[in-house]
Formats: sequence, structure tokens, C-alpha cells
Amino acid sequence: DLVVPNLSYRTGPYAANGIPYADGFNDYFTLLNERDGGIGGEKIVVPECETAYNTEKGVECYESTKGQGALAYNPLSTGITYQLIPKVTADKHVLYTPGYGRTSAANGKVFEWVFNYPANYWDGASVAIKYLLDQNGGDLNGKKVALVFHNSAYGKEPIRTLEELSKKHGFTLSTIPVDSPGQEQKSQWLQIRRDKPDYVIMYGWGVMNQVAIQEAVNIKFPMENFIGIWWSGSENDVGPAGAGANGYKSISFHGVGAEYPVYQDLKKYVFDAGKSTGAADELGSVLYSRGMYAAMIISEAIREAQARAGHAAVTPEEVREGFENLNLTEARLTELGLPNFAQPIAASCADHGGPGSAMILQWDAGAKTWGAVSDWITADADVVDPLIAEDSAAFAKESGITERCN
Amino acid sequence: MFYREAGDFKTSYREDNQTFPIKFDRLRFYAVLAVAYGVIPLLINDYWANAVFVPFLIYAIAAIGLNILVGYAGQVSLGTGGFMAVGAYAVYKLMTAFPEVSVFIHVLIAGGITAAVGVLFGLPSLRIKGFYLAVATLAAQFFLVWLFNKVPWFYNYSASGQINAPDRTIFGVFVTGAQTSAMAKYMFCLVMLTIVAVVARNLTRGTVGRKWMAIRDMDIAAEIIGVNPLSAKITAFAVSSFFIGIAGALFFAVYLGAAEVGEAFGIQKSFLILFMVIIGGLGSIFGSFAGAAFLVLLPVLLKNLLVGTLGWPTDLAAHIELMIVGALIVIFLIAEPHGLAQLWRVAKEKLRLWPFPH
Amino acid sequence: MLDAAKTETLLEVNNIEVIYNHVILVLKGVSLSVPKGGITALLGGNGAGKTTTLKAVSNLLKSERGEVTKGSILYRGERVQDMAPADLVRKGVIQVMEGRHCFEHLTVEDNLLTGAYTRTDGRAAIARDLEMVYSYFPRLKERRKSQAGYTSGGEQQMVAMGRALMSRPETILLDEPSMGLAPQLVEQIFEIVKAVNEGEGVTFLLAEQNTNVALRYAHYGYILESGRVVMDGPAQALRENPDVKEFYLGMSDDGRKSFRDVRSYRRRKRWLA
Amino acid sequence: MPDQLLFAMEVTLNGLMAGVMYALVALGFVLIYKASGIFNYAQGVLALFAALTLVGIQQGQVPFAHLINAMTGLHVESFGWTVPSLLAILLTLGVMVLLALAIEKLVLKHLVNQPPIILFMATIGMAYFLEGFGDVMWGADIKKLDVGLPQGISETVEGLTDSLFGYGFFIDNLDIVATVVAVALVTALTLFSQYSKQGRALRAVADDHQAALSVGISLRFIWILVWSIAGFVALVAGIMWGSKSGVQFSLSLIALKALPVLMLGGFTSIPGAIVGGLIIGVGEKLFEFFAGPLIGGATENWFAYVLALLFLVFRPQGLFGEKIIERV
Amino acid sequence: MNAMSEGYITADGRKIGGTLMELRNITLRFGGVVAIKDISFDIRDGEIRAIIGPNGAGKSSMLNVISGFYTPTEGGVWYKGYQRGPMRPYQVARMGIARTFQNIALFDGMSVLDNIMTGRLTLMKSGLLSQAMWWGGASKEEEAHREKVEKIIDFLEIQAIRKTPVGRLPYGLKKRVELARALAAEPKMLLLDEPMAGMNVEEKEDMCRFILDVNDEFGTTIVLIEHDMGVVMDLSDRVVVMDYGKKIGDGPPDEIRNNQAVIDAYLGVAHD
Ligand SMILES: Nc1ncnc2c1ncn2[C@@H]1O[C@H](COP(=O)(O)OP(=O)(O)OP(=O)(O)O)[C@@H](O)[C@H]1O
Ligand SMILES: Nc1ncnc2c1ncn2[C@@H]1O[C@H](COP(=O)(O)OP(=O)(O)OP(=O)(O)O)[C@@H](O)[C@H]1O
Ligand SMILES: [Mg+2]
Ligand SMILES: [Mg+2]
Repeated sequence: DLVVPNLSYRTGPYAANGIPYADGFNDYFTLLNERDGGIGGEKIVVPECETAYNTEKGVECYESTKGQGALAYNPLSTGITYQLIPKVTADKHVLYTPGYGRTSAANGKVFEWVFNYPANYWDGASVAIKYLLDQNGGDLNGKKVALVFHNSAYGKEPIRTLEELSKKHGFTLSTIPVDSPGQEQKSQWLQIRRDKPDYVIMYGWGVMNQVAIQEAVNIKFPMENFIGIWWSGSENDVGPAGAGANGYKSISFHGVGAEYPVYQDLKKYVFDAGKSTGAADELGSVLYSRGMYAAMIISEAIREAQARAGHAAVTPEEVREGFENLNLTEARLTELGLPNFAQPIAASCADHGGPGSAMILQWDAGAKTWGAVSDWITADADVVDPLIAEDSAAFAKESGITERCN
Repeated sequence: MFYREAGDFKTSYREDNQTFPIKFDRLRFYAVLAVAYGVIPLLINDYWANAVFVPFLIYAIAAIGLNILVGYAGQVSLGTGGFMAVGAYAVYKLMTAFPEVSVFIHVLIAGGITAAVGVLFGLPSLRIKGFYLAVATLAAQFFLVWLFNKVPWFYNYSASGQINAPDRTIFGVFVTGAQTSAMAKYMFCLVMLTIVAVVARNLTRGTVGRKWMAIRDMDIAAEIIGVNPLSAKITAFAVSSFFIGIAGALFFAVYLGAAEVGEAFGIQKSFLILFMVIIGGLGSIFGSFAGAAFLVLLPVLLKNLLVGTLGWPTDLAAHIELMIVGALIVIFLIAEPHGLAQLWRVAKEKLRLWPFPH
Repeated sequence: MLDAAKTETLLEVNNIEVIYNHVILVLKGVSLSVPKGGITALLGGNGAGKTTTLKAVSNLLKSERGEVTKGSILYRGERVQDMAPADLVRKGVIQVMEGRHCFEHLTVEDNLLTGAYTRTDGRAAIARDLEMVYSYFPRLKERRKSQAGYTSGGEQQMVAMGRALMSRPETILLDEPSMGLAPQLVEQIFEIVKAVNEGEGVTFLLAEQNTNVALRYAHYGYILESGRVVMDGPAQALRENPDVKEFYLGMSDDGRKSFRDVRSYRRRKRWLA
Repeated sequence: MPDQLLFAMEVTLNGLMAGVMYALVALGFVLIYKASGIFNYAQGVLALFAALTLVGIQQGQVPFAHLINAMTGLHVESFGWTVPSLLAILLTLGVMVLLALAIEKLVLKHLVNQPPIILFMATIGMAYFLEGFGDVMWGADIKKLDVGLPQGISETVEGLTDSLFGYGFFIDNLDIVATVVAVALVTALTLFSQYSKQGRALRAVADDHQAALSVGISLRFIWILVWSIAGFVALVAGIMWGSKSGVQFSLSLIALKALPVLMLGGFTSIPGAIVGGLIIGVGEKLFEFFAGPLIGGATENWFAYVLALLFLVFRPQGLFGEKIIERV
Repeated sequence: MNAMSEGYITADGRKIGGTLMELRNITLRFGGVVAIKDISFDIRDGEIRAIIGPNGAGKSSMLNVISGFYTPTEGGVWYKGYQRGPMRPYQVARMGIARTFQNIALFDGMSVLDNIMTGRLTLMKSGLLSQAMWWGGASKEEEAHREKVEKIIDFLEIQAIRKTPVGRLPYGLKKRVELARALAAEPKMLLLDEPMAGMNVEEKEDMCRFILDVNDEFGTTIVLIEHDMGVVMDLSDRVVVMDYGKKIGDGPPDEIRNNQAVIDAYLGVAHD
């Protein structure tokens, strides 16, 4: 069997987000098992372990599953990721953190066992600015951009990038932290009301998103100028604000909606067969899609690993090879029933971070759907890459790692 | 039979002052020590170390620390998470600034730094009492977390504000960092815990301990009898924070390996350790162990039972686990408000009388 | 003088055993009967179990982690052991607890009014009784607006007594009513007890260390020694019993002797040695 | 008028409003503390539970659906009806009363006369339990709560202030509703506790359980009463906060915003909750607004506590709390 | 000081010294309540000084003034000939003044033995570090003091309850433990607030014997508040009578017994 643990959280402060993500993750593997009999004929087992978004429980989950020969971990928590990076490196397991975790893990030269393609927090910031440039005819000079962020390691990630970008493009940046959990953001939004920034970018998570969007509605901030990172762009986040949230935008590194052919299979093999973990109305939702996306990447990496190893029952080391040599083309995505769902990825020894592109979605409160309002936008490598190099170099020095891939 | 004092005569006050005056207790205590030092290290693996023993040992240190403050000195504090953070960040700064010094020393100094911070936040306790004080200590909790989050110097200017424990050795064996073996982690924490427990026991059995307890039971009367409330409360805060700082340092350096202050040392931690202390038994060193064991082991146990054995969905299991832990807390309190330690004492008293009902 | 044999028994305690904390056996079979309209005294040294007996009757033991494990307690022939203390008060049994137990943060007057909590006979009647209590204890009237926590020990004792009187009970269990009161007030308290007893037919069961006064006012007495009743009888008879005289009244054949003279230790005679 | 002053006024106003929202939560704490000396850690979870129940009833969710589905393999989700808001609120209230009954019967009754810290611990046990129970009963997903309260900027206030100062102030309509509700609640509760026989009994119970029992106060009755009212207050707080952020686990964390309020106003004072709320609200907002940008922001969490701490150093019982009696 | 300050020998042969403490014009107010109104009296070395008076007269308040818990609104306290500056109660305790309380103030969470050991806190010296190490200094000191405490335990005949938590004790025994705790401090001056409340005659006799013995053996000065006139009249050398915060009498028992003001305000009837 192929063991891919699902370190999920269905309780605790972020349960509302953890549930659809974990369901999407599970259901995709169930689909593979039901439809294809697993990967390469080998069944996939997905032991689920509840972390409650808590680092200690995350460690416990890691320890309790690693003995089962886990091939890859996806804990959906930046905190747990930091904890696991040294552990997976020592124990030789893959840690896959799409769109979260330690950004500089994109540098495969330093982080041998960690992968975070297709895009990371810094890419997200850069994509947002690129989109705004696009909106403003390529010129952000004199514009004001405010960053509302979750006052934690995660929320602080984009600051450096945005500062670099503001130097480069001449906009002024103001940063507005919101302490966890973020139920009360009056002063932050009054500040925004006073300063009247042209755009607000948000790095939030959990209840902070819902309150921020509601407050933005309250102060009548134009929703189309309010852009959230992918963790601030689910149905959950816009729901409580109702019609007011119409026009809110978010960045995404994958498509959403239930139109993709793979959903027919999911319905047929998983939902109708009564093998789903969640409710049917999650299908196609943002976080469900993201969970499914992560599962899809992991399964493709396993497939790659099997191809390279020549046998189906691959080991974690072989799976790492699979991740490192993953080449996910548009053609392959179409085959998987996910045409145009995500950008192609061609990983390499040095590149664990992927293309770093994303698109902008916009919320239609009437139809209750997200729709793409941009094409894939690629992050500004000139800005992001040096930052990654710098941070990973610091880590390498601190941990005494010598760079690979030379 | 068990627990008979008959024939177990004491001929000196020293003997009467022993930690375990009853012979049977004493023997059992030595047995536990022997197992802890001689048997477990040989059997331990990563799972048991990381999921059970290391967190248990570290929480027991923290619980002893908090028990000194809450259980012995009667000053309810909810700033434990913040003080652990002080220990963690102190040890981090020390480890990165003076890599050549032994991490054992670092941990102790981190405790000392935490003690100083604890004293500072303990000062209001002279005026503020009871639950008011408890809530007031939350100021320390939130302020410290904010501080470590906000000032980059504390996390060596890393991009995300996370701190990572570098590899360090004691006697050539890794005790921090990814290469550390399960046994090394376990032994390091066990030794620390042993030291802390012995010191705590010594302090609480003598003058200092009695001062604390007097302040706890009736502060006015204590003062009239000659206890200086300022020094009693401040030493309680200092000693307590010293232990909690050590726990924080180990928690970060040995157990987690990496930490983010809001996540690892948030308010939940403060509550968790307070729960351990109350469930275990206020004013009891043994209670601190029992409480830590209860709250570390029970969830793991329940989870393994509900998910592993019964195969329930993880979310249901997690919710039901919460319900069971909650219900057990209430049930234990009803059975014995003075905690597991007292439950144990009553059980012993009964055993001593056995087979007679009273 | 009230004759116990002829009147109805109001409260009957049959051979009860009380255990604290599941292990500490305190009452080892205590039986009493309290006649309606009588004053019954419970005497005995420190730790004899007087307080425990009273608490067993008023069902306050549970809150001290004690329980009645054997025997029965009947009030007007009805088993009251499993009743909530509040229901017992409604039935007319109220206790004045040892050690005052005032509501510290309430004013003296509010303390007294809590005594009337179970009453339903209107504000006017309550106000009248309040005046009555004030007339018994003028000191309380002066201090009516101050928080009970700031009154002196004796004043608190008066509050506790007054509070019980405010409930217009049928039976009052008094635990050391005279403790901490000035001598003339001690007499006065017992005069009040007597007046209430005779005027309104209220039954009293009182635990008292001041044996001298207690036996003067009580009709019947029980003497407890380490959890057992060792002697009982009409107050008159007890007063004349030589043992009682010596150990409880401090009198020997040649009258009261000075406290200065008892400098050497006399071993107390144990009835149940 | 200079801009800074106008902004300060606006921030102050909004601080007051935020303070009212905190006070709504703090009220629940005060009630229970006043009536039994219990520091009710579960108050936040109570608010969450009330809000979950309200939404569940309103939307016709099947309680324990997830459990039922997991045990039986069925797929029940919803009864398919919706209940009008008012009826749903009444039904929720009924549930809260039942909860109060259960708490008294299963927990409090057995802990009469125990020290405050033990009772505090018991409420922690209840918080754990209720949290799990609420999740099992109604699911952990995020729910939209809508009982028809107005939300968003108040045009009236904006227009009015605009014509007065040339700058329209922002006030949230929801906050205005909250203020009205809070004032009504505080008035009613103050009258109740000050002038009724039960009010006196509450305070008696808080002082001394045993003595209260001995004068015939039924702890059972008092506790059920008070926990029911606290349940009601929790429901109100749940509605107000839930309307903003949706109903989800984090709702239980609003308790943390209420604690400094409680401490500043005094644990035993109902008016103290509102006054404390206002002071904390204004204080933390002004500080964040003016000092926040200088020292990196996100100061609200700790500043509220530090502010309350400063007050306490001068008045250890809070502004309106009962003086701690120190005598020998 | 006055002429009597050299002291005298009592009828039963005890030596009473000069003035140990003098209270001058003490007034104590709480808001509107005047608990003590301009009272002066002195306490001689080695004597048994009683304070009596009706409930609420201000006796306990006076004791609180002496032990430093209340600071008098007006007036001052002279101790050993020097005026006492503003002091915290624990500083007063360290000057050798120990006391018991009207509403028992024992440390409920501790055993009888520990309670009594706390009484010796002012005499114990070992510091935090030595305590933490225990072996050596701290444990030696502990044992030495334990021995002294055991003597007191023997003296008060409470050996059997040595290790019982005090919360469980009956009222009368608690009072005895409190006395033991105060004695453990080896005080120069012992303040007793109604030590015999809630005791029967036999127990009172025991208490009297303890008090007399302490006074006799160690020459401890004793200030005693008590409502049992028999005890007061038999034990005390001099009696202060208070009423409504005012002093209405001061003198040897025989004089007080027959003082009309005292009879009216307090005694009711003349006590023999
Ligand atoms: N809560 C308790 N837990 C354990 N033991 C107790 C408790 N309360 C009382 N006891 C024990 O019960 C015995 C009887 O106590 P009780 O208070 O009834 O005596 P009493 O006759 O009222 O004495 P006193 O005259 O001193 O008040 C004592 O030995 C005491 O130690
Ligand atoms: N801290 C205080 N605040 C307000 N009033 C007080 C305070 N302490 C004492 N009093 C009042 O002062 C008066 C004297 O009290 P005190 O306790 O000294 O009386 P006492 O003589 O000891 O009486 P008892 O014999 O009843 O113990 C009382 O009326 C009391 O209410
Ligand atoms: Mg008694
Ligand atoms: Mg007094």
C-alpha cells in the first residue's frame, strides 16, 4: 500500500477551513482507489490524523504515522511545517506544502525534502502587485496599498516582498497587523477608512477573513480593490458578509468550480458510492479543490516515482525523486480531468517552488461563485528569487547544510 | 499488607521529615526511578518520545513551576505561556550567540532570565488578588507574545519570525536539533525534571514553602505572623518562573525544534498548564506529575482508542475526545476537589484501614 | 417545666453514623429526640460531634463532604435525610451555624432579610420582625448599613441569630449561640430563646459549650463524647449530676474555684475509656 | 476642525461601540460570578453554543447529523424547513434553560461549598465538554447567522456628522443595535439584582454557600435561574458577534476580549461591565490608532489588559466591584 | 516613665516589670465609624493585661492597633520606651509580638505541625539557595526548630493531631493550635483575642493553665480579650474596660468588679 497521511484539522479555530480541504484530499485518493485501483495498481491508504491546527498534535500525528511508511506529508499549517522540516529531513520523508509553509523551501538546493510548488506566499504578493499594475496600465506610482495581515509568521511573510516591490514600482505600502483570532478589527478598518488606500491586500486566515470582509463592506471599501491571498479566498470567508462581499477578489493557484471533468468521476465513484468524507455541496468549492489539488500532485509524484523506480510499492526516497522530477503538463492535466485547472509544473533538483504563477478570482455574491478575472500571472522572479536565496542561505548556514545540485 | 505504619517507627525528626515516610511508598518511589532511568531509555522510540514522554516530562516541569505559584503560594497565574516563551527565546538567543557554551547551562540561564521577568510581572500581585490577579497576568501573556512577535532581534531577524533550534550536544551526544535520538531527548528532559522536582520538594518542605502556603491560605494572618508578603510572593514568582522558563526552553529546543511564539506559547498553553495543576492537585508535587500525565496521555490514549481501535472518523473522535476530557475533569473534581493527588491520598488512607471500612 | 414524655416528638435522630471524606468516622451512633416546643441542649467537649450532629439534621453535611451512612433522621415522622436544606427550611427547620457565617458583603440589614427568604407572608410582616430583631439587638440597628464583614465578632453572632429569627421557624438548631458574646448578652440570648420558645412555641435544639447557662434554660440535655451520647436526662437532673458538675460546670463540692488554681493537670474521666 | 481631532472623535465613538460589544460578553461573566462566586470560563463557549443552536434551529439542521451518518450510514443533513428568527430565538432560549438545568444537576450540585478555583476548574471541564458537544451536535463548519439585524455603516450618523463637521463618522448599525440591547439588559439586570429578593439571594450565595443553604436559599433554584439568564446573555452576545463573523469556533474566543472589561469594571458589578467595556473599548482603539503605528500595531490584545492592570493597581476590586474585605 | 516602672511582685510571687508598651491617645476611625476614641493605657512587662467590654466596643480593633494591622488615626504606640514608627504587621511580629485571632486564622491547607512551624518563621534564617539544596544548613535548621515546636506540642497536649490538616479540626482544638502557633514565635508579648470562646469549663481550665504557665515560665507579657468574667477576673493583673470605643475603666480586677460604670455597661450584675 501507498501511505499518504492526511494531517487534517476538523476541530479547533480553523476547522471550518480544514474540513473541506481534508475532504478534497481524501476524496481524490478515494477516487484513484475506486476508479483506477490505486496508483500503478497499488492501493493508497490515507490515515487521517487530527491536528486541530496545533503544533504539538501535529508532531504527534507525524510520529504516529511515520512508522507506517508515509510517503508525503501535507499538514496545512505553517507552524507544523516549520516543526516538521528538520524532522522529515532527518527521517527522510517528503513534506509537501503547496501555497503555505516555509517559502524559501522553494530552494531545492537547501531543502532536499520539502516541496512547495506551484506557488508560495511571496509569489502571491508579487502576483497581486502585477495584477494591480495591469489594472493601472503598468504604473502604480503614487498609489497607496495597504496590507492587512494575520499577525503571525504566516501573515508577515509578504512584507519583505511587498517592500521590495513598492521600491520598484513606486507605490506606498502600509502594513496593518491583526492579532489572532481577529474578531475585532474596528481600529484597523477605521485606519483604512481614514488613509483611503487605493488597494488592500489581505493575508488572513480563519475568522479574521470573515470579519475583515465584513468590515470592508461596512466602511464601503470598494470590494474590487480588495484582494486576498489564497487563504483568504474561500466561500467561507465571503459568506457571512452576504451580498456586500460581491466583487471581492482573491488570488488562486488553481481553478475552482465543479465544471472540471474530474468532478463527474468524483460524483460517480466517490459521492454516489457513499464513500465521500464530506458533504456533496463542498464539490468545487475553493478549499475542497485545493485539497484535491494537493492530493493530485502527490499522486502524480508517486506515479513519477513508480515510473522511475520501476516498481509500484515505492519508498519515501523514491517518492522524493518523483517530486523532484515531476513534470506536470497541461496535457497531463487534461488527462486527469483538470484542464486549465493549474499551471504546468516542471520541478528540478534546485527548483522545489514551481512556476509561482496564480490567477485572480472574483466573488459573485448573487451566484455564490468565484470566477477568474485574470489569466495566469507569473510572479516577479527578479524580486522573489533573491529573497528566497537569501533566506535559504541563512537557514543553510544556521543548520550547517551544504547546497546540493551543483 | 500495604501501607501499614505499624512497626515503621521514626526515631529522629529527620526520618519523620522524609519525603516518603512510609516504607512501602519509599520502595515504590525507588522502583519508579529505576524504571525511568534504567528501563525506559532502552525501550524508547521516536513515537513514544515525541508523542508521550518528552511532552510529559516538559509539562511536568512547567506544572511544578506553576504549582509553586498557584498551588503553594496561591497566586493564580495565566501568564505561563508567556513565561515559557521567555525561556524559549532566551535559550534561542543564548544558543545562537554562544554556541560554544553547553546547552545545559543555557537552559539554566534561560530559567534565570525568565525568573527575572516573572518577578517583574509578579509585582502587581501585592495589590491584586484572586481572579483579578489571574486576569491581570494575562497582560504578561499577551504582552510577551506580542513582544517576541514584533521585535526581530528576538528571532534573529528571520524572515517569518520563526525560531529554529540549532544542533547542540552534551557530552558529544546531540540533545537538540533533528539528529537527536529519542533517548537523548528523553534523558535530557528527565534529568532536568529530576533536578526541578528535587529542588521544588526541598523548597516546599521548609521555611520558604511554609511562607508561601501561609500567604496562600490567609495572607493577612500570614503577614501578622511575620511573613513579609512582598518577599514571599516575589520568591514564589521567581522560583515558579525559573522552572517555567526551563520548561519553555526545553519545549522549544528539545521537543519542538522550531517555534512561533503565538502558536507554541499562546494563551492555550497557559490554560493547559493551569488545568494540569488543578486536576493534579494544588500544592502537590506529585499532583503536578499526575496532572501532566493526565492531560498529555489522555488525549493520545483516547485518540488511539477512538480512531485507531474503533475506527471512528477523526473529527467525531476529536469532538468526542473533547467531551470525554471535559466530562472526566468534572467527574474527578466531583470525586475529589483537591485533585488526583488527594484522590490518591484518600485511596491510601483507605488501603491503610483495609479491610475495615473506617 | 415541659415533660418530654407527654409531648409529641418533633425531631428524631436514630442511631446515626457520620463519615467525612469517606474515611473519617465522626458520629458513631447518635440518637436524640427533640420534643415539640422544648429546648433541648447538646453538650460535650471539643470535637465531640455536636456541630456534626446539627449539620446532619439540617442536611448541611453534604457540602462538607460528609455523609450520614447509617441510621435515620425523622422530622415529624418523615424522613428528611435526602431533602435539600432549602426544603427543610421551608418545613420550618433552620440552623444557626457555628462560626457566624454572615454574608460578608451584604449589609447587616440585608443579612437579616435573607433570613426571610422563604417567607411568603408579605413585606409588612417581615418589616415587623425586622424591628423585633432590632429591639432584641439594638447594636445591630446602629450598624444596619455597614457590611457584615466589617462588624465585630459579637455583632456578627447577633446577625446570625437575628437572621434565623427572621425566618419564623418552627425549629431552630443553634450551634454555640453564646460564643463571643458579652456576658449580659449571653443571658439575653437565652432569654430570647426562652421567650420565643414560650411565646411562640418554637422548638430549639442547641449545642452549647456554656453548659452552665444552657442547662439553666434547657428542658432536656444530651452529653456527647467522641461521637457517642454518653448521658442524657432532664436538665435539672444533669445539673445535679456530680460528673457533669465537675467537668462541665466547673464546680466541685466546695463551689466554684479560681481558674488560677487549676494549675496541675487533672485527667478527664472518660465514660467510655 | 482639524482632521486629527475628527479622527480621534470617530475612533472614540467606535471604541465606545466596540466596548458595548465587549460588555455584552462580560455581562454573562458578571452574572454568574455575582451569583455564585464562580468565574465561568465556559461563558465564551456558551455564546458559541447558543449561536450554533440558533442557526441550527433556524436552518432546520438535523442535530447530531454527522454522528448519525457515521453510525448508520445514512445521509441526513437538514429537515428542509427554516424557522422564523424570533421563534428560533425562543427555542434556543429553551435549549439554554435545559442546559442550565443540566449544569446544575450534573456539576454544580456536587460542588457546593468548594473553593472558587475548583469551581473555576469545573467550568473549564464544562467548556471542553460543550465545545465538543456543540461540534458534534451542529458541525464545525462556518455558518452564516442572520436574524435580520441591520449591518453596515449608518447613513444617518454619517450624514449628520458630515453636515456638522464636514466629515462623516463611521458607525456600524449593528453596533447601534448592540448598544440599545446592552443598555436594556444592563438596566433590567441591575434592577433585578438590586431590588428583588432573588437579587439579594444571589449575593448571599456568592458570599457563603453553606450559610445560604442554612437560611433556606435553594442553590438549585438560584443556579438554574442565573445560568439560564447567563445563557440568554450568551445568546445575545452570540447573535451580535456571530452576525459579524459567522458562527464558528472562534466565537468562543470573544471571552478573551471580555476579561479585561470584567477586571476593570469589577467582577461583581453589572453596570461595571458596561463602563469597563466603554473604557477598554475607547482606550485600546485610541492606543492602537495613535500609538499602534509607531510600535508596530496589533497592540489591542495586550493593551486592554495592561490598561485594566493599571486601574487595578489603584483599585484592586475594579471600578465598581465589591471591596475585598480584609479583616482579622 | 512613671514611678511604677521599676515593677513589683504580685501576691503569688510573679515579677511584673516596668512599662513594656504604652498606648497614647489612640483614636481609630473607619469612615464614619469611630471604633476607638482617644484611649490611653499601658502594658507592663510580664503582666497579664485583660481588655473587656461589650460587643463592638473596639477591643479587637485595639489588638489590631497593637499588632500593627490597623494604623491608628490619631495617637501612637510606644514599645520598650520608643515610639513605633509606621510599620507593616510583619515588622511588628519580628519585634516579638505574636497573637491569636478572634475568627480563627489558621492556615487551613497545612497540617497542625506546619501551622506551628510557621510561627517560627521569624526565627528561621536559612536562605532560598540553602533551602533548595536542603541537605546541610536548611535541614539542620529545620530539625532544630522542629524540636522546639515539638515541645510546644507536648506542652499544649496536641500530639495526636500533629499531622492532621487543621481544616478538619473542631473549633476548640483550632483555638489551641492557634495558641501553639503564637507561642512558637517565642514572643515577648502575646495578644490573645477570645482564646476561650467555644470551650467548656474543663477546656477553659486547660487554656488558663497554658496561659499562666507561659506567663510564668517565660515571663511573656499577655494581653487578653475575653468575655468569660471568671477567667478574666482570675487571671489578669489589670483590666481595661472599653465601651463604644471609650475607656471606662482601668485597674486591677477587684476594682473593676465594683466599678459602677463597668457594671452598667458590661457586667450587668456584679460578678463574684
Ligand atoms: N470537614 C471535616 N472533615 C473531616 N473531619 C471533620 C470535619 N468536620 C469535623 N470533623 C471532625 O469531626 C469531629 C467532630 O467535630 P464537630 O465539629 O462536630 O465537633 P464539636 O462537638 O462541634 O466541637 P466544638 O465544640 O469544638 O465545635 C472532630 O473530631 C473533627 O475533627
Ligand atoms: N475595618 C473596619 N471597618 C469598619 N468598621 C469596623 C472595622 N473594624 C471594626 N469596625 C467596627 O468597629 C467596632 C469595634 O469593633 P471590634 O471588632 O474592635 O469590636 P470588639 O470589641 O472586638 O467586639 P466583639 O466583642 O464583638 O468582638 C465595631 O462596631 C465594628 O463594626
Ligand atoms: Mg462545634
Ligand atoms: Mg472582637
